[in-house]
Amino acid sequence: MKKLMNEVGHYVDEMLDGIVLAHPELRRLPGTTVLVRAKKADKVALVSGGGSGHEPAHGGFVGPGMLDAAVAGEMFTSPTPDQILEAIRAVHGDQGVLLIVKNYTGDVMNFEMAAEMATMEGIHVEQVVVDDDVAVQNSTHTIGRRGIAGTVFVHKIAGAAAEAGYPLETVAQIAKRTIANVHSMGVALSPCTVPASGQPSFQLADDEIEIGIGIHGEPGVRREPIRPADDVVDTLLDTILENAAIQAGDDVAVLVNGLGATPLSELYIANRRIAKRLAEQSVNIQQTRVGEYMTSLEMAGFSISLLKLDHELTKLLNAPATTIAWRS
Amino acid sequence: MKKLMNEVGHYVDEMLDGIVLAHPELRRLPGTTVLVRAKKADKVALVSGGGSGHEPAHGGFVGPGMLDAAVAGEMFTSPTPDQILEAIRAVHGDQGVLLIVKNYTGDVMNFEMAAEMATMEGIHVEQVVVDDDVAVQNSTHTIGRRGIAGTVFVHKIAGAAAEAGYPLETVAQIAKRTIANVHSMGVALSPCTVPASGQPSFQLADDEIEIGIGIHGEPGVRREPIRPADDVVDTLLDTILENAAIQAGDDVAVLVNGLGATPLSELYIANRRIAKRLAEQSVNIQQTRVGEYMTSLEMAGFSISLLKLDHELTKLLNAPATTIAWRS
Amino acid sequence: MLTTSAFVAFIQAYTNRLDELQPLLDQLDNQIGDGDHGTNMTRGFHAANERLTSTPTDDLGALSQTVAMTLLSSVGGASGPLYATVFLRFSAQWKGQSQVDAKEITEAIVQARDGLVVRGKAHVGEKTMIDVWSPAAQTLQENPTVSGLLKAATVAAEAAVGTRELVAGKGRAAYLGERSRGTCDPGSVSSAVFFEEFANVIVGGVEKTPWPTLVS
Amino acid sequence: MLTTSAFVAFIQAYTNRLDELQPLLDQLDNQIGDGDHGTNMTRGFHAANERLTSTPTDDLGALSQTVAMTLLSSVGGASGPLYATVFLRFSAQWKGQSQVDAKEITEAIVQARDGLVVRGKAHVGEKTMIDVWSPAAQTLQENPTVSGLLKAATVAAEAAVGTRELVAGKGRAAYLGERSRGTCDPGSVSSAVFFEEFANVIVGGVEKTPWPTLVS
Ligand SMILES: Nc1ncnc2c1ncn2[C@@H]1O[C@H](COP(=O)(O)OP(=O)(O)O)[C@@H](O)[C@H]1O
Ligand SMILES: Nc1ncnc2c1ncn2[C@@H]1O[C@H](COP(=O)(O)OP(=O)(O)O)[C@@H](O)[C@H]1O
Ligand SMILES: [Mg+2]
Ligand SMILES: [Mg+2]
Ligand SMILES: [Mg+2]
Ligand SMILES: [Mg+2]
Repeated sequence: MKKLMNEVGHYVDEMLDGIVLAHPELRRLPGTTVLVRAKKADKVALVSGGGSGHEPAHGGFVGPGMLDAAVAGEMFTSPTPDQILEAIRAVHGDQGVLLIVKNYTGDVMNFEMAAEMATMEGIHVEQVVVDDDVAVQNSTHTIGRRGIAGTVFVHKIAGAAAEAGYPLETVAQIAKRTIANVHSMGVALSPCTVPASGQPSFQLADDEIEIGIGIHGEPGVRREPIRPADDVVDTLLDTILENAAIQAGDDVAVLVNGLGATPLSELYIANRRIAKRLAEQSVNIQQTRVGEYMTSLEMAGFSISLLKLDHELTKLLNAPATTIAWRS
Repeated sequence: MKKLMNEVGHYVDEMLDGIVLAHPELRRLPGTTVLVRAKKADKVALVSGGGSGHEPAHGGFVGPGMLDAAVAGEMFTSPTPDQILEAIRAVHGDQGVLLIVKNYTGDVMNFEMAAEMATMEGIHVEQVVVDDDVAVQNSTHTIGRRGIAGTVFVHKIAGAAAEAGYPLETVAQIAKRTIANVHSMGVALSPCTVPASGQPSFQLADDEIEIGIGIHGEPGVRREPIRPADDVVDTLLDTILENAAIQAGDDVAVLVNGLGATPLSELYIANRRIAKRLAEQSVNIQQTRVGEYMTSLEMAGFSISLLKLDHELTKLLNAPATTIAWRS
Repeated sequence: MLTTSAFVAFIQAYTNRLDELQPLLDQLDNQIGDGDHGTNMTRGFHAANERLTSTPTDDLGALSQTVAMTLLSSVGGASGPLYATVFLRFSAQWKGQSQVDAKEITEAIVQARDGLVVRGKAHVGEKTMIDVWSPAAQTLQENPTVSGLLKAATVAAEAAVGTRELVAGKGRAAYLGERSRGTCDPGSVSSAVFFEEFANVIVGGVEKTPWPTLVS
Repeated sequence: MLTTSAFVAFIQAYTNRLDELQPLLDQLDNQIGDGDHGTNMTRGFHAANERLTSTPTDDLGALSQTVAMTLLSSVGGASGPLYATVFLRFSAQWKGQSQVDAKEITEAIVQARDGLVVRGKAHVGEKTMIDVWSPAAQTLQENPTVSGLLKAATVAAEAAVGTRELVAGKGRAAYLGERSRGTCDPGSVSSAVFFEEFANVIVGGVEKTPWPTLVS
């Protein structure tokens, strides 16, 4: 896989520079991999992050109505505690900091250590862990589920709650309710290649797809033959609906997330089926997002996320946000 | 190349359905491949379009501040005159219609025929042809240059002019000034595959890139060895700057357009170099857009567009727009 | 000499031939264009063929008009308006007639050629279908007979093969400059096949050019 | 018995060994994780190694602390906090000492194991580095001597190979469920190498496990 890059060791650094050069509303904390809003806000601060390679996540969600800081790790590697701590220090005001973490051992441990350090400095820090991926059954694994694209809904809704002036505990509670209500699952048509390794993350035959993949090029839960888009959507949607307590009459938000190389046209073909299926079940779609929100480099494939809405979540989801990758 | 699709013959149809299902602010004219704003506006109407496979172009640019209608053709194939005529009929009011066409024989002829038909129906139609691609030297070919990603700037600026209430002639003039001021060039790292053919549009070795490609999987003007991102950017930028009359002190807008499969991170690495180069030449970047605006299915690669700004163009570029793929 | 049933048979035969040649036409277009000329042509002529079967008439002009409008609304791309123009010119020429002779065929072909030039603004030598239509029309003009039709088909095929050596000056291949040399122009090949099938329906016994072995 | 210079030599030797094994560790992680364990470890230990050379001290606690903080700020992922925890525990145990004996080494290793369990919350049998640290620490505890160190290295290597048959219950591989069986856990392999190089620096003459032939 050819890469448009210079020194592989400078990849993340140059990407971050490229982001702030394009978007002066973001600032990079000097000497760090942390992006913050150029204009600090007086409210509960939201910090998220993770490995690089998921762009526009997470820097693309920093801005009014969403995050205050995004910490970038190496490619697909959790950021280190010192970087997370820098982010916390930079954005915290009097009202505390919420860390939004995806449920991977590495992310959880590194954010946890940063939170411990920040607490020792007298900063009030809360942490929520997103585990929206229903591909992996919860019951058989004490580790819980992965956090994938549904995380973006958490950024949006917790962001709106913070912007509304809610205190840290309330923002954290709302974030947790969002996490409880969001369920996702993904499929890959082709793998991705981490720049440093140059090797595809896995091999797929021309007639195979990998069901239930994460967002780091990890293999999925099973491999199946390729089939029409509607069938693929049904496989994901069925599993999501089995896991989410979504009933006829419920309101939901839909995120059809491209993993990197899948054309938008294919995502819309998938969305057509999703909308039809939900309509058949009398589920009301309040909002649909189709595009690249949480990618896996140039992996071909997509994920579906369904967020079950209540009155408050709907209001917060629709609240204004002005970031690179999410506007409303 | 695996495709997430159902019947290949339904690809465009299902994609268009998927778009309007996700975005109720758009409407599909029944029985056509035309997307229009759900709420018709009282002003000069803007119609654009082209082959499918360039998503989010062109439907993604329909909405307040930009287009009134987008006509989709078959994959990479100009839409037919009857469809374009339907679009014109649906959006025209008293103030006439501007067609924004990219300079390909097929697009030009089909839009021209539609314009002739509309004129016969008494609708006042003007047409502008975008030819921003500097890869092909103008002098040696009477055909002129291709229209590529820079077209999006034309949609934005002409859209703002129409929204401002300017008459058709003025909107057309401003569109032409934008076209004269925008220069683009692209490069492919890997080809794309049209769903119907299933064959890659060309073959590239692991160490080759194709310089000066269009947006339909056509081969470029030359093939060269792969090299660092900065060098690739320089190749494109040098050619653009040779062709554009951009001087120290000038204001420009930059569009770094992903062709489909290239990760956003790579586009930002490219943007870093672009910003550095322009800063060295004392060119002022007023606005930078990085992302997928005019794609070529799942082609890996990108294009750079530079738009030289004057006072009026800057004002129109910054004017509000609320479309799927461009907000400001 | 060209009756309405011959016309319908021609469209059918041309459609069949396009089906056969679609991969080749796509491949030629892939090398110097966007790879869809075969797909575009089969889509259009299948639609035209279907429409003809469902709307019988004894007016060659009306039949041509139906083909033109169907191509116009189903092909798109460059070839749509161009081939539509051909049949629009046929339609104007043959309006109200249920059969036409070699003279009237010649006049229609010449008109079609002129229409193509107006629409596409290409000159001979720019590696477009004009490179086939122009010598073919000229041949017929010089000899507006049945044997002229046969000759025109031969000239058309030779001209199509000859586009291989040209550098494109119009159409999508023009963007390739020198790199467009070495591949036959797909629209020229589909045009040569047009003349071949046209002559065959009217005269019969035309030997079919083995395009795949000739141009790939 | 473990002097500061031996400690520095250990970090150097371990770093060299990681360089050698990076492709293997990445490959193992590719099969059941995200393919970066070798990359993560070499990045971290190169940084630690460099830092050590530039900050000489005769305090084993300070040296361990330096390694811990460097790993913490350069590795990321799961292995960063885990290996950092190991050296943080060493640091607490060896504070102010310029050399430590087998007993003190044993105590530090046991502490490190406990620290890993606190940080990672994994149990033995869940296909993580705990499956190596736990039996190795136990072996040393039962025989806190130089020969115990050698034995621990052997036990560690066997345990790492043994993770092949396990189904992961923690870490990224756990998402694979049954599909995680059949591949050795990369963190267990890097841990076994840790014990091997550690014993070799202190005792010398340890035979290096031929990992690439053993596990791939
Ligand atoms: N300006 C023109 N005049 C005449 N023929 C043209 C012109 N431009 C293109 N063509 C013909 O059209 C053919 C390409 O048709 P097609 O591939 O169907 O359309 P597109 O180029 O839009 O994909 C070319 O091979 C050429 O013969
Ligand atoms: N909860 C845990 N407890 C102990 N070790 C763990 C745990 N989770 C993961 N590991 C170890 O970490 C290794 C993976 O490290 P690495 O690949 O560097 O991090 P990441 O999984 O974040 O990419 C695994 O092979 C395993 O040995
Ligand atoms: Mg990792
Ligand atoms: Mg085409
Ligand atoms: Mg073509
Ligand atoms: Mg890993």
